[in-house]
This record gives sequence, structure tokens and C-alpha cells, in this order.
Amino acid sequence: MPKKHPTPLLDELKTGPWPSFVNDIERLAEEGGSETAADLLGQLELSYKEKEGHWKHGGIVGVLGYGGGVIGRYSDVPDLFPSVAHFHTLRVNQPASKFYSTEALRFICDIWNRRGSGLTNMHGSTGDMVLLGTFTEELEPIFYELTHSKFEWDLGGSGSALRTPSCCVGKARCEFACLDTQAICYNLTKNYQDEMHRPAWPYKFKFKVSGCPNDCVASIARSDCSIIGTWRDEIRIDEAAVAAYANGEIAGAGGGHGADFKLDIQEHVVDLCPTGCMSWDGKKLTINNKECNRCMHCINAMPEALRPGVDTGASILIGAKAPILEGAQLGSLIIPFIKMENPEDLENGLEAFHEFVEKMWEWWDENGKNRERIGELIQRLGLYEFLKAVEIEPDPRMVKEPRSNPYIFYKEDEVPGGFDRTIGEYRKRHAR
Amino acid sequence: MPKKHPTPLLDELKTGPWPSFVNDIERLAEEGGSETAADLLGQLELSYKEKEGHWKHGGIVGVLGYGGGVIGRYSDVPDLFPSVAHFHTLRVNQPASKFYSTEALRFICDIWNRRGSGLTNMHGSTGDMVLLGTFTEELEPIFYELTHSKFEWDLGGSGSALRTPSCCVGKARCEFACLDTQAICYNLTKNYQDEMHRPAWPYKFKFKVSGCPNDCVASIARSDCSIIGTWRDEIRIDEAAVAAYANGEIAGAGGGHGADFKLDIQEHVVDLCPTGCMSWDGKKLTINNKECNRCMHCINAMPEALRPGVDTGASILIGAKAPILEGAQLGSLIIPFIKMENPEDLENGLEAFHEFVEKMWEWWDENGKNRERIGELIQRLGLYEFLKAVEIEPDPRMVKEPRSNPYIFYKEDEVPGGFDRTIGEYRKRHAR
Amino acid sequence: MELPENYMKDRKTDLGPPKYDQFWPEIIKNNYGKWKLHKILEPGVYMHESETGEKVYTLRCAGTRLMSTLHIEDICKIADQFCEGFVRFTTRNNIEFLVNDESKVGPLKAVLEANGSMPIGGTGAGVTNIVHTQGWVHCHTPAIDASGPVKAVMDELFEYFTSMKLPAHLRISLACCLNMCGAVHCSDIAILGVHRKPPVIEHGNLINVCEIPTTIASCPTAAIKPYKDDEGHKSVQVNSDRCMFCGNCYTMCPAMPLADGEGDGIALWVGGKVSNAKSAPMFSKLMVPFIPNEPPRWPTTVNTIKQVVEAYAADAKPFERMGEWAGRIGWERFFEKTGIEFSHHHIDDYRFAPTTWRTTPQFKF
Amino acid sequence: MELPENYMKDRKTDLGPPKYDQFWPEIIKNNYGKWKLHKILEPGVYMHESETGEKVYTLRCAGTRLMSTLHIEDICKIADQFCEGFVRFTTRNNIEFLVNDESKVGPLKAVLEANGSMPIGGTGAGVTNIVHTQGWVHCHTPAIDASGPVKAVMDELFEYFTSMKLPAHLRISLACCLNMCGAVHCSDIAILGVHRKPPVIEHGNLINVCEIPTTIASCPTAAIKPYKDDEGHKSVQVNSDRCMFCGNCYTMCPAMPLADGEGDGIALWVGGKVSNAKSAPMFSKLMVPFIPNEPPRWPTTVNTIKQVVEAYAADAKPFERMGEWAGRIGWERFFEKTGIEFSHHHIDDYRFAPTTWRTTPQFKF
Ligand code: SRM
Ligand code: SRM
Ligand code: SRM
Ligand code: SRM
Ligand code: SF4
Ligand code: SF4
Ligand code: SF4
Ligand code: SF4
Ligand code: SF4
Ligand code: SF4
Ligand code: SF4
Ligand code: SF4
Repeated sequence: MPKKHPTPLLDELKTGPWPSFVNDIERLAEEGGSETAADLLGQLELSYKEKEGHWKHGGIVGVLGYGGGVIGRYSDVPDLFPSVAHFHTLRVNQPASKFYSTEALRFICDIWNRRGSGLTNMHGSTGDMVLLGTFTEELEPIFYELTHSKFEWDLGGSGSALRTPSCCVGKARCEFACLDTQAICYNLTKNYQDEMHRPAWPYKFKFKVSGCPNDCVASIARSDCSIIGTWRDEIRIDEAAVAAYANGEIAGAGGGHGADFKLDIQEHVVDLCPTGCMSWDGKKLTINNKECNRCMHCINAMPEALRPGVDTGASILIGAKAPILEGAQLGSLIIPFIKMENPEDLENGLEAFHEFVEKMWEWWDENGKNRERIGELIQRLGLYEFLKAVEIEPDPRMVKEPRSNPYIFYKEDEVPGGFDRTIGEYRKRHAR
Repeated sequence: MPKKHPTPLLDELKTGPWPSFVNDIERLAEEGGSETAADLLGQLELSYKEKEGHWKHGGIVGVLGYGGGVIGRYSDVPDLFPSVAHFHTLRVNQPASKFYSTEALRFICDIWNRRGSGLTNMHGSTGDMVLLGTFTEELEPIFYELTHSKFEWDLGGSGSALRTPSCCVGKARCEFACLDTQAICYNLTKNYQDEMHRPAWPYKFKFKVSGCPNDCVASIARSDCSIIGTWRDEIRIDEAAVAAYANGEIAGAGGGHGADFKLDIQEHVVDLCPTGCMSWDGKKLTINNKECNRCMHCINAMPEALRPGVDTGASILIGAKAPILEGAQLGSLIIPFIKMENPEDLENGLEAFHEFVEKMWEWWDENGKNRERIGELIQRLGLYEFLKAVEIEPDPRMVKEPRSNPYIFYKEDEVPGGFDRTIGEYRKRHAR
Repeated sequence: MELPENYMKDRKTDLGPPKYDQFWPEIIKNNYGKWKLHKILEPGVYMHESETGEKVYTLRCAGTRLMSTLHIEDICKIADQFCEGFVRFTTRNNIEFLVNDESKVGPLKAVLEANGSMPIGGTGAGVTNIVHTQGWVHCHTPAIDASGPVKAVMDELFEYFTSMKLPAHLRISLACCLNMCGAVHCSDIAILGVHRKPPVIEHGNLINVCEIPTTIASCPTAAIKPYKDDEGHKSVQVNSDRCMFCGNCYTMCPAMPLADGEGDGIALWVGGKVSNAKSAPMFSKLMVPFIPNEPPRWPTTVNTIKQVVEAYAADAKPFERMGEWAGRIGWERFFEKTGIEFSHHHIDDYRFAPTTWRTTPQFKF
Repeated sequence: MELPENYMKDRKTDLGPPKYDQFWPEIIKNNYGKWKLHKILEPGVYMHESETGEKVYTLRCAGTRLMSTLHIEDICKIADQFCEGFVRFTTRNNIEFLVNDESKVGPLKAVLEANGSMPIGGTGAGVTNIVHTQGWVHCHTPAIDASGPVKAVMDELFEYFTSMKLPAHLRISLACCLNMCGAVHCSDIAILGVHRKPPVIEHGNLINVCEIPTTIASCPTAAIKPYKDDEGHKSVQVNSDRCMFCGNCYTMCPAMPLADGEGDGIALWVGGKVSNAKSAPMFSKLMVPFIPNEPPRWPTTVNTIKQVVEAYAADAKPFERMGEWAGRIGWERFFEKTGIEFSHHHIDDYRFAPTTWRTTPQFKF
């Protein structure tokens, strides 16, 4: 197919070593014969010229019975680019940790070639497969095809609802994993389908699960509830491998600094341990595990010699989010350690955790203002109010340091004699 | 004189190794025959019984032409303790760094025995000599006697005025001093007498001057304008003395950890240097002065081997204060380095600094709300507004780190085309 | 699939995602939870060894994220040829091909290289894929494009994608507006689209598409007030002095667009991190408040990033992330060594501003 | 002095303080700015050596701060006998006698010891005088006494005043109300008087002694509202739920006292510092939210402080200040090692609260 719209500016993005999305879209337009792809390039070229986007505020579109999973989108220059007049997006809930069979992928591609633009995001920032650009009338057919397939695909979340949970690769291919990240992610997604598809909350809510404190799914920055694997026993040490590192027989950091990187155990491991709980006498590496905060650094640096302990569980941090509106937040440590056993058992696994989650949601639902994330609500009402709601005792592990201001709000029942006093009594002791 | 009021509770504070204020007051009552001292003990005993103070809110008392220097105080149980019915305090401006001749002290004592309670604070928290407890009718006579004496004593500050500046012992008896602390303190006090005696500001304002970053007058925590000595050349090293420390010939930390404390140069000095800019090979101590932040630690630890540089000046930090109302503040670094030359010259010394101070006051005076310290005003209006007022360029040294939120208030003149746009123009490019 | 006539009848909902383990290659199934160690053999190629003695080899290659079904089909073909028909995507949108035998690594590499659109790399102490968002390709609030700047920056930093010679991981993210869907707030380097003009208001239409009270309430700085225009339309107006261009009003009310070719552009941020290794997670800090939009290749943005990466590469110690480096040398040195200009915009003036001011005379000349 | 009849006529004002250098002993005059080094010879006794070779010996002894003219006369006598008639006070209210010859140290010590009220000490790595405020001796807003608790605590910690065996300086301060005239907000250990009952309001008199709008405006939490009592008096009322007992209303309005024998008491704080040595200055953090007033010797307060000092003494490294120690071992360990209880009051809920929450899974079991 000949080029529909000239794109001199975008053409400059075709060269260079990094794969070019322009080439790819153009290929879809030309080789795949997609009008949508051609019009998308045309509209994008216009944006490159004007330095302004050309999509309108999304209207409310979706599939019956769901309040989310589809993002409506319309062009504001539909006359110029009629094939992208509608350009709605579907969020398809990815399988946990994003392994696919080619059969599964091809199934999606097939639908999308027939009923959508043929363009995707693999993946969206939350973790969904994002199918980019279709018309309103295609939404229900697509949904039917997805759900009635062998794989029984479903949509992910959007709006003021539970968003699609996601996780790191975990035990599937990582020796550091202290959690069954996929199983936890799957458990939560399956258990909270109603919360995902029928927005009923003040705002969005996200779960992310990382198998260890390296946090490869960025949960501590990007999820209202961050589940991070950790352990409470001792780091396992393989002394022979320690010696091999010392002798330069194994490249440091799992080879991540290049094969020729010589690890200096003192300088690169012991001296960088944040708690100073390691020592190295040139022969023996000693870890005072009681003082270790499980940051992972030493394990990252010497993965063949050191491994996390075996009594594993999760730390739960609440409230991470992007800056709208009160400024960005990282997750705050709420449950220092919780066992996360049997997540494969959808009925009876993770019961204690579910209980926590539901208490949290209830409190948020009752107290949150419109468009107030749980982290912002905690900021507004105070961490202790949240702890009371989820029935967790205050713990010094929840703070970097105790308060430094003297403004404590004592409650009446904490103070002998209560708050009721009369000036008459006072004046008996103290003349005016 | 026999005991006027029984004080069984206070009597329990007469024993123990620390000097007893109860003994001292009782001595004044008995040996000195002071009714005031006796009544004070009586009233204090009552407070010890009831666990409540017995002083009333101070009325406005003072000396003619001054808006401060006297704190009015009345007993709320004057019938029981008539000699402390009035118990006003005078703040007498101490000589910088608090050296006295016995003649000077006796002069004060003499007035105070005749016209006051005979009780003092040596010294008040701001730095004044505090004369504790007299009657209203004595205030003017005391003031006359103070000012007409050989030493020409004057009152210090109180109220919404400049408070009595104070300083560390500095060059008078400290080898670390990078500033003429007394001279600076004296210069400021003399130059700003009107600001001290005639409250005209939104709230109080304090200067404190420390000769080096050890900050022995706690200026960074307790003064709106903290002046801290520092240097910009190199730490002076006496290599022979370094060797002596290494050999254990000199006790570390100037003997401050006991004569038998053996300094380990690596462990106690180099490893504790916050910038990591020192190194020690067992023979030679090297300092990369460019990376030194002049924290003083190494000098404190080895005062016979290391000394501050000789190109000295001050860092100026603004805004320290106690918590009322927005929470406590430490001083924020505003002028990283300024020479403080010739402070003895009251007319022409410190001109650049005076200019800065006056710009600061002007801005505060114009913008500050009632009872708003300058630090709180800076918090409210932003550090940059303050910098503009004092005509100082922003510098990364003013922050621990740059902002992490994206909320920048651009001004119209920073943005090409300005802020005025019409929806018509916009809609030409973007259909509804 | 044949769509039944009444496809609205026989609906299935609340299925959730397909179960993950059906997509695992044999070697993953067999060694789930048994992995013992990993070795990065060369940039983009790493091996995990199991307690069972088995080894899996992963080849990671660049994903554009915005990809066509044709490209996915290319991926599938390769996965069929080498990987028993399985493939995975990483949390940063790279593509991972897993093979169960070292002998397959060479041929797989050759095929990927031949493809031309799947460069291998992104592991260890280098630059991996840029997490990014929609930009002008799909969203309605962007101040910048996403895929374009990403392509331009990655072209420039490509040598760091295919090598592991930086002091540590360097994670770059992009978000096209302050909503920060790219969650750029904790990245070593972040590229953020920013508006700089207050919303322009469609008074004649506002009341038809927005609720006035909600619109007013949406503004975090209370810059929005009720208004009636000359023609008597009920509407709102914005106090420009209080506007910080967050765009929340536009999210709530389509009659208040912020986008403007001259006003919009890029802010660069630096020194954030997510992992808990050594130091706790940190927010990214402002590096360059504004760079104009320069499509198609955003040269100023690209060069500035390059400049900073080179300064970091030259000066940081092994294992030191960007933010750890800046913290150790001090931000005054960071600005000096990178040659970036410090301005009053770098001084925080939002909610926690005072906690960022320097309250010590400790500084470096 | 003979007071003239009309002493209001011939006034002198704006004199400022006497010039400092007239009070310097000869040896200070001669060596001003020339000091080269110091040595603490024993607790409370230190020597400064000048570039001229001269040496000055300082004996530091405890000042009660609240002192009578009789005590000052005692000081003067000693200063006359040994110090050419000069003496100084330190910034923490100790008394310093300076002598210009080592031979005078012994006899001076003997005289001080004989006095009984001037114990020598307070230098180096120990506990020096407690900076404190007025308490029930003079102020109208205190929640506790000042001199009494200071005496009780110093009696208990006396061995640390006369020795230098702690890891580093340990600075204790006391303030009798939240105004914090003792500036206790940056002390290794701080003793703070706190109210815990909202003001009791004298409706019948308020309007006579207070301006209602100023009173309302004085409250940082907006807890105060206008009110009319049954008898029609214009007054204010306080929403107890919003009151944090700061006392600012009472400062502005005498008809709103907070003091209450049962409600008032002591909060203990820990880990602040002022000096810039090693770490930057730090605020003190809450240790014990409340201990009831226990005159005359405040045993719970005294014992708690002792307990914490002992834990610090046993565990901290040389040169490590209290706050540096807590920061290194982590606050969970601090509470464990000191045996102090952690409660919800320790979790900040004021303006910058979120910046104090722990945003990492890094913690110690
Ligand atoms: C598609 C996606 C970006 C992408 O290119 O990948 C996306 C796209 C949008 N996000 Fe997002 N967000 C996406 C992940 C995120 C993330 C990252 C994450 O989930 O890990 C964040 C930051 C983390 C967080 O939740 O705070 C994020 C924070 C926001 C915010 C700010 C929320 C806040 O509390 O600060 C908004 C604003 C809003 O909700 O109105 C927003 C709003 C939006 C909207 C719906 C625009 C709007 O104002 O209504 C965007 C629709 C764009 C479009 O037309 O396609 N999006 N959004 C991501 C979802 C794909 C998926 O399901 O996988
Ligand atoms: C006498 C003294 C305490 C002492 O025992 O030493 C003192 C006593 C009072 N201070 Fe103070 N302040 C004294 C030094 C301080 C300091 C320490 C300093 O200056 O280094 C501070 C903390 C630093 C600061 O300025 O922030 C201090 C912070 C306050 C505050 C809180 C100010 C704030 O912005 O947070 C108040 C409240 C007020 O101003 O209403 C206050 C108020 C008061 C009042 C006037 C009470 C009142 O509410 O009106 C006290 C009178 C007590 C009396 O009856 O004697 N005083 N006050 C100190 C002055 C003596 C002198 O001149 O040498
Ligand atoms: C594949 C992936 C997980 C997944 O489920 O997809 C993954 C896989 C591994 N990560 Fe990761 N990380 C992955 C995203 C992340 C992220 C998330 C992100 O960047 O958004 C982080 C947090 C980054 C941050 O702090 O900003 C992350 C922080 C780490 C760290 C900590 C590095 C540090 O110095 O702070 C390690 C440890 C290390 O590399 O030594 C690590 C280590 C590893 C190891 C070595 C784990 C293992 O034993 O298998 C894996 C190979 C590392 C490599 O690339 O060199 N992984 N890793 C993700 C690959 C993304 C990509 O395509 O490039
Ligand atoms: C006399 C006095 C200055 C004055 O003008 O009166 C003074 C004198 C000295 N100080 Fe100080 N400091 C004095 C109050 C302070 C204060 C203020 C305070 O505590 O309110 C501080 C800040 C305390 C803080 O950080 O909380 C202070 C922090 C220091 C430091 C830093 C210690 C640290 O590890 O952080 C040093 C260095 C050292 O001791 O090695 C120091 C060092 C010194 C030296 C060694 C300086 C010298 O070379 O002469 C003096 C003898 C020290 C000693 O006592 O062991 N001085 N020093 C003050 C005595 C107070 C007292 O009676 O005990
Ligand atoms: S978070 Fe930990 S367990 Fe998960 S992939 Fe990363 S390193 Fe492995
Ligand atoms: S995990 Fe971190 S804290 Fe624990 S020993 Fe290793 S480096 Fe130290
Ligand atoms: S602040 Fe510095 S110069 Fe002043 S007394 Fe203390 S150590 Fe000496
Ligand atoms: S003064 Fe401080 S920063 Fe400078 S070299 Fe000495 S210890 Fe290091
Ligand atoms: S960052 Fe902003 S512009 Fe980009 S996709 Fe998200 S909401 Fe849209
Ligand atoms: S852009 Fe943000 S600050 Fe500006 S008017 Fe809209 S909501 Fe308010
Ligand atoms: S701290 Fe409070 S009670 Fe004590 S003197 Fe200062 S104002 Fe008065
Ligand atoms: S004590 Fe403070 S918080 Fe309470 S009513 Fe008075 S001013 Fe308000």
C-alpha cells in the first residue's frame, strides 16, 4: 500500500540502533494494510508539527456489566484521520509475570487484527496487555471472543477500582524469590474480580508483588499495596563460593558488571552493607543476621555464595502513588512480616492477608474523599487511624524515627480526671 | 531568721551531690534575711504540693522608652506570699561570652540585694543575666543605677524585638575560633539598640554567633540568624603531632574521652569523616580539602595535629526556632560563606552583613503576620521569595537535595507567548 | 472465531487472567522455586542454575512496547523455533526468550540479530528499556510524546544497553504528564512532560460538559473560582498566579485544556531508585526544570541525559546508583560535575519543602 | 549608689552591654586569637596553649543557674583569690575559673571542693549542666518545675558529670512548656513539660482581658470558636478533639489557663544534636510521651533517663552521639535496648508526618 500521509518528521525516527516504533507502525500500515495505522501515523505527524496531542477527553465506553477495562478515546481531527476517529483501548489482564505461549499471543493478535488497530502495548505500565485503538461497536464482540476462548481472557482494571495486580518473575526464574509471586498475584486477582470490574471506591487501588527487596516490579513506588518478599532467619552462606569470589574465580554481581569485574569483598560488599553487620577477615565472611535489614546488597553482589534465608514471608507497605495531588508517595511499612502461605489455594490461601486487605478497603471506602488514594487518606487522617482500622499495633518499624514535634493529641480517656474542669475550681487555687 | 514557711517537699532537694538551689534560696532567706526568698520557697512548696504553678500572666511593666527588657510577673496567691506579690524580672544584657570582673558582678549584686529579690539566673537561655523578682516601683531606680554605673549596664531584649545576641567564647579561649565572636556579637548589639529596645516587628528575632561548626552557643537551633565560623582554605596539619597520636602519645579528642583513650586514626577519624575525604596509610594523613565539608570532627578528634584553615569567615543560617506554632526549625543555610572582617569597627565593620540583615528585616516586617518568626514566614512564602528579598542567588548549597515534586509555579514571563490564550485559537486546532 | 448472532446473551465475566503456569516452558515447571544462582554471561544473556542441576538461558532483547501484531508474530516465530513456543515480557517491557540448553544460545542470538529490531542487552550495570507511557499516540493529557523521546534517547545511550560498564543499574523512565503513569518519581533519570500554561477555558461550553463544584474542588491550590462570562455563561476562571499546571482540572473537566505547543516540554529528574539494595528507595529530584519540545529527536533532552550519564559513569563508584552518588558527593558537586545549571526552580516550595532545605553549614566549596 | 531625686530626668538609654574585653584576664588579652591547642587534663580541668607558649588553665564547675547573690559573692571571692578577679559563665550555665599557672590548679580545686556547691566537671564525653528554664519559680505557663527535676536528674547522673567515660557528649535540656525556652528540640535528651488538658475558660471574664479574634487566630489547629455562655457573656469555646495542648491560646489570653495537677507532666525526647561534627544537627525525637509530675524528686523521669543513658553507654561507639547511635542501630533497636515502650504517640501526625514514615522493608527483627 502506498503511503497515505507524508511523515517527514516521524521518518527521522526510523534510523538508529534502537527498534523504531515508526517502522513498526508503518509496516502495519503497508504490509498489514491497516488504515488505522496509517491514520495514526498521520495524526502523530501532525502532533510532531504542532507539538500538541490530538486526542479528546475520553467518553464513557465499555462492555456491559463492567465499569472499567476500556479507555475511551476519540481524535479531535477525525476528518483528517477518520480511521482513528474512535481509538479506544482495551486492557487485557496479563498472566502473572507475563509468560505467554505463542498460541495465546496469536489468539490475541488475531482478534486484534480483525477488530482493532493491530497495535498494542506489551505492556501497559500497570501490567496489562494494552490493545490500542478500536471503535465502540467492536468492544462487545472483542469481549465475547476474549472470554469465550480457550484461555478465557478477561479485561483488567481501570477507573476507581482495583487495578490489574502484577508481579515479578519470582520463583519461576529467580533464585532470590521469597514469595510465590505469581500465585499471590493470581490469588488476589481472582478473589477480587468484583472489585476490579465494578468501580466502587474513592479512587484506584493497585497491588504489586515482588519476590524480594530488589523489588523488580517497582511495587514500593507504584502500588497502593506493595507486597515484598523477605525472610526472618539467616542468610545462607556457601563458604566455598565466598572463597571463589575472594580469589576472583567468580565475577561479582552475577556478572552484572561484566565478566572481568573483580569483586573486592571488603570494599564492595562489607563496606557497602547499610547496617554494618558484616565482617570479612580475608578468609571468613561473617554476618550478624540479627542486625541485617535484608537489603539484598550482599546477596546481589555474591549470588553464588549468599542466598536469602528459608523462613520466608512478606513485608507489606501501603500507600505508594504518583504525585497527583499531594505529591508522590512511597509505600509505608505497615506489616513488617507476614507469612504468605498456600496462595495457590484460592479459597483458603492468604486468609490473614485477605482479612487485612478487606479491613483496609472498608476504612478507605468509608473515609476516603472522591479521588483520594489510600495513601493520601492515611496522610490526611494519620497513620494511627489507619492502624486502628486494620487492627495492627504500632511498631517502631513503621517509622524512620519517632516524631520530633511535641504536638500530641491526647484523648480524654488517656488523661486522669478527663477534660471537664470548671473555672471555679481553678480560681479557688489561682486568683485572677 | 527562723523558717517562715515549712517546705518538707523542697527539703528533699537539699541532699545529693549536685548543688541545691533550695539550699541556696534558703540561705538567702536565712543568712541574707530575704523575705522574698522565704516567700518564694513557700509558694514553690505549694506548687510542689499541687503540681501547678502560681504565677499569673504577666502585666505590661517596664522602663520608660523601652518596650522590653522587663518581664512582669505577679503571684496568684499574694495573700499567702506577699513578698512575691510582684516578682518582675529584668534582663540585663550580658557582656559577650560572659566574662566578668568581680567588681562588675558585685555591682549588680549590690543593686539586686537592695532593690530586688537577691535571686538571679546566671544566665537566661537567651544569654542575659536575669534578675529574678522585684516590684514595679523598683524598676526605674534599678534602671537608673544600672545605666549610670561605671560599666553602663543596659537591659536586654524581650517582646517582638531583637533579643540579646550571644556568642561562644571564641578567640578569647578557643583555638578553633574562625570568627571574632565577641566582636561580632558586640557590633550587632550596639548597632541595633533601637531594634532591641523598641519592639516593632512581627515577633522576636535572635542572633547567635559560634566561632566554628561545633556551634557551642547552639545558634543553629536557637537563633533566627545563626552565624557560624568556617574556612575556605585547607585544614592545617602538623605531621609530627599526627604521628604522636598514632603512637598513642597524645590522648585523642583533646583528652575529652579520658587520658587513657587511645585514638585509632583509621577507626575514629578517617572512618567517621562524613565526606570520606580523608585517608591514612599508617604514616601519612591526607585530606582532600576540596571535598571536606568542614564538619570539625577530625579536628575535634586530633586538636593538636589539625587546625581549621586561615582564610576564615562565616556561614549564615536563617530561621531556627522553637516549635510554636508550625514546629521547630533549624537554621537554613542562606549565605554559604561571607567574610566577617573588622567587627571591632562599629561604624564600618560588617557592612555587607548589616546590609543583608536589614534587607531581611525589611522583608519580614512587610510580610510577616503577627507572631510569625522569620523562619515561619520563609516556610509560608517559600525560600526563593526570601532570596529575592535579600538579593542572593539560589545555590545548591541551600538545599539537602533539589525538589522531588513536579509542582513548579512558572511565572508568565518565563513562558513564550505568555499565559493569554483564546479557546477559539485552540479549537481551530482541536475540535471539541 | 465465529461470533454468535446474539453475543450479548451467553456472557462470561469475572474470569480473571489465564493461570500463569500453563505458559511456563518445561524447564521452568521443573525448577520452579529451585533456582540456585544466576550468571550474566554477556550483556542480555543470562543463565539460571537450579538445585536440580538444570540450567535455563535467557536472552533479553529490547521491546518497543508500542508494537504491532506483526512484530508479535515475529516474536512468536522465534519462540516457536527455540523456546518450545513460550516467551515472556519483563516488567520493563523487554522480551525474554528462554532456552534450556546452552547450545541454543548461539543460534538464537543469530536469529535475533538478523531480525534487526530485537537488539540484545539490558542486563546488569547498564541502561535497560525506558518505562514509558502513551504520549501523543493515545492519551488526551500529554505534554510530550512518549515513544519518540524514548527512541531518541535509547539511540544515544545504546552502547549502555549492550554493555554493563556503568557503576550500577541506570533506570530511565518517561511519563508524558504529571499523572506520571510511567511512575517516573523513583527513577535514576526521569523524563517528564510538563505543561506551563494555565488551562484555557471554554466558557461557552463548560457547563455542558463539567460540574462546576467538582471542577473547583479538583484544584489542589484553590486557583479555580466560579465565573460568568460576558455572554452570561456560567463557568470558572483560573488565578494564574496559583496555577502549578498539574492538569487535574482538565482531568475532571474537558473544557479546560492545558496543552500548548510553546508552553509544553520536558523536565528532567534524577537520582531516584526503587530497590532496597543498600539505600532505601528514593524519589527522583529535579535536574532540568524545562526543555522545549523538540520533535522529532529532542536533541537537547538527549544530549543533557547523555552528559549526565557520562559524568556519572566517570565519577561514581561500583554499585553506586545515581542518587547514591549525588548524595555522597553532595548536590553542589552533582551540578558542578554534570554541568547542569541550578535555579530557583530546584528549591522545593511544596508541602514538605522545609524538610529539603540545608540545615547545616556542612557544604563543599 | 545614691539615687538622685529626679532619676527620671537624666536618663541614659541604648547603651548596649559593657564591652567584653575589659573583663578579660591578662592571659586572655595577650593570647586572644593565638590559641593553638587544648588538653582536658581531668574532668572539668582543661588547658589551652597559645602560640606564644603561654597556657591558661580552666576549671569548670557546676552552676545552678538559679543562684543567689550570696552564691555569686562566693564565686567572686574565689575569682579574686585565684583569677585576678575575673570569672566566666559558659553557654550551659557552668562557672569557669581561669588561672594562668598550673601551680594554681591544685589550690583552686581544693577551695572549690571545700565550697561543696561547686563540683568540678562537665567537660568532654560526659554529661554537663542541664540547660533549663523557669518552671514554677517564675513563669506563668509551665507544666512542670525546672530546677527541681534538674537537681534530681543531675544527682543521679552525677558520676557522668565528673567523668568522661560516655561515648560522646551527652547534652540534656529541660523546658517547662512547649514554648521550649530551653530549646530542647535539639538535645541528646530533653525533658519537656506538657499539658494534656484543653484550656479551662473563664467565660465571665474573657472579654475583659482578651481580644476574641486574636484569641481565635492564635490556635494553630483552629480549635477555638466564638461562644456565648448561658449568662450571655461573649467568649470562646474549644473543640477538645482538635486541641493539642500547645498553650498558644493561653499566651494570648489569660482567661484560658491549661495548667492542671493531674493533666500536666513530662515528655522525654532523645537523639537531638546541635554540633555539625560528623552528622548534621538533628531534632530530638519522642522517647516517652508522658510521665506524671512527681515532685519533689521525679523518680520515674530520673530512672528512665538513667536507664537510657546506661543503654547508650553500654552500646554506642566512641564519638557516637545518642541520635547517631539510634540512627545506626535503628529505632526498633533503640526501643529494645533501652527497654522503652513504643506507642502510637511516637508516630508523627503533624505537618511533615509522612516524611518520617518508613518507606522501605529494611528493618530489623
Ligand atoms: C495506559 C497507562 C499508561 C501506559 O501507557 O502504560 C495509563 C494511562 C492513563 N492513566 Fe495512568 N496509566 C497507566 C499506569 C499508571 C501508573 C503505573 C502503574 O500502575 O504502575 C501510574 C502511577 C502509579 C499510581 O497509580 O499512582 C498511573 C497514574 C495515573 C494517574 C495519577 C494517579 C495518582 O494518584 O497520582 C492518573 C490521573 C487520574 O487517575 O486521573 C492516571 C490516568 C491515566 C489516564 C486514564 C488519563 C486520564 O487522565 O484519564 C490515562 C489513559 C491514557 C490512554 O489514553 O491510554 N494515571 N497510571 C497505564 C495503564 C496500563 C495498564 O493497565 O497496564
Ligand atoms: C527567661 C527565659 C527562660 C529562662 O529561664 O532562661 C524565657 C522565658 C520566657 N519565654 Fe522564652 N525565654 C527564654 C529564652 C527562650 C529561648 C532560648 C534562646 O533564646 O536561646 C527560646 C527558644 C528559641 C526561640 O526563640 O525559638 C524561647 C522560646 C519562647 C517561645 C516560643 C517561640 C517560638 O517561636 O517558638 C515563647 C512563646 C512566646 O513568645 O509567646 C517564649 C516565651 C517566654 C515567656 C515570655 C512566656 C510567655 O509566654 O510570655 C517566658 C517568661 C518567663 C518568665 O516568667 O521568666 N519563649 N525562649 C529565656 C530568656 C532569658 C534571657 O533573656 O536570657
Ligand atoms: C526480568 C526482571 C524481573 C521481571 O519480572 O521482569 C528482573 C530480573 C532480575 N533482576 Fe531486577 N529485574 C527486573 C526489573 C527490576 C526493577 C524494576 C524497574 O526497573 O522498573 C528493579 C528496581 C530498579 C530500581 O531500583 O530503580 C530491579 C532491581 C534489581 C536489583 C537492584 C539493583 C540495585 O543496585 O539497586 C537487582 C540486583 C542486581 O542486579 O544485582 C536485581 C536483580 C535481578 C536479577 C539478577 C534477579 C535474578 O537473580 O534473576 C534478574 C536479572 C537482572 C538483570 O537484568 O541484570 N534487580 N529489577 C526485570 C527486568 C527489567 C528489564 O527488562 O530490564
Ligand atoms: C565552654 C563552652 C563554650 C562557651 O562559650 O561557653 C564550650 C567549650 C568547648 N567546646 Fe563546646 N562548649 C560549650 C558548649 C557547647 C555546645 C552548646 C550546648 O551544649 O548547648 C555544643 C553543642 C552540643 C550539641 O551538639 O548538642 C558544643 C559542642 C562541642 C563539640 C561537638 C561535640 C560533638 O561530638 O558533637 C566539641 C568538640 C569536642 O568536644 O570534641 C566542642 C569543643 C569544645 C572545646 C574543646 C573547644 C576548645 O577547644 O576549647 C571546649 C571545651 C570542651 C569541653 O567542654 O569538653 N564543643 N559545645 C560551652 C561549655 C558548656 C558547658 O558548660 O558544658
Ligand atoms: S524482585 Fe527479587 S525475586 Fe523478584 S525478580 Fe527481582 S530479584 Fe528476583
Ligand atoms: S542483606 Fe544488606 S543488611 Fe543484610 S548483610 Fe547483606 S548487605 Fe548487610
Ligand atoms: S563554637 Fe567552636 S570556636 Fe566557639 S567555643 Fe565552640 S569549639 Fe570553640
Ligand atoms: S572536617 Fe569533617 S569533613 Fe572535613 S576532613 Fe575533617 S572529618 Fe572530614
Ligand atoms: S502520563 Fe499523563 S499523558 Fe501520559 S499516559 Fe499517563 S495520563 Fe496520559
Ligand atoms: S492545572 Fe492544576 S493548579 Fe492549575 S488550575 Fe488546574 S487544577 Fe489548579
Ligand atoms: S519553657 Fe514555657 S514555662 Fe518554661 S520559661 Fe519558657 S515559656 Fe515559661
Ligand atoms: S492549647 Fe493550642 S491547640 Fe489547644 S485550644 Fe489552645 S491554641 Fe488551640
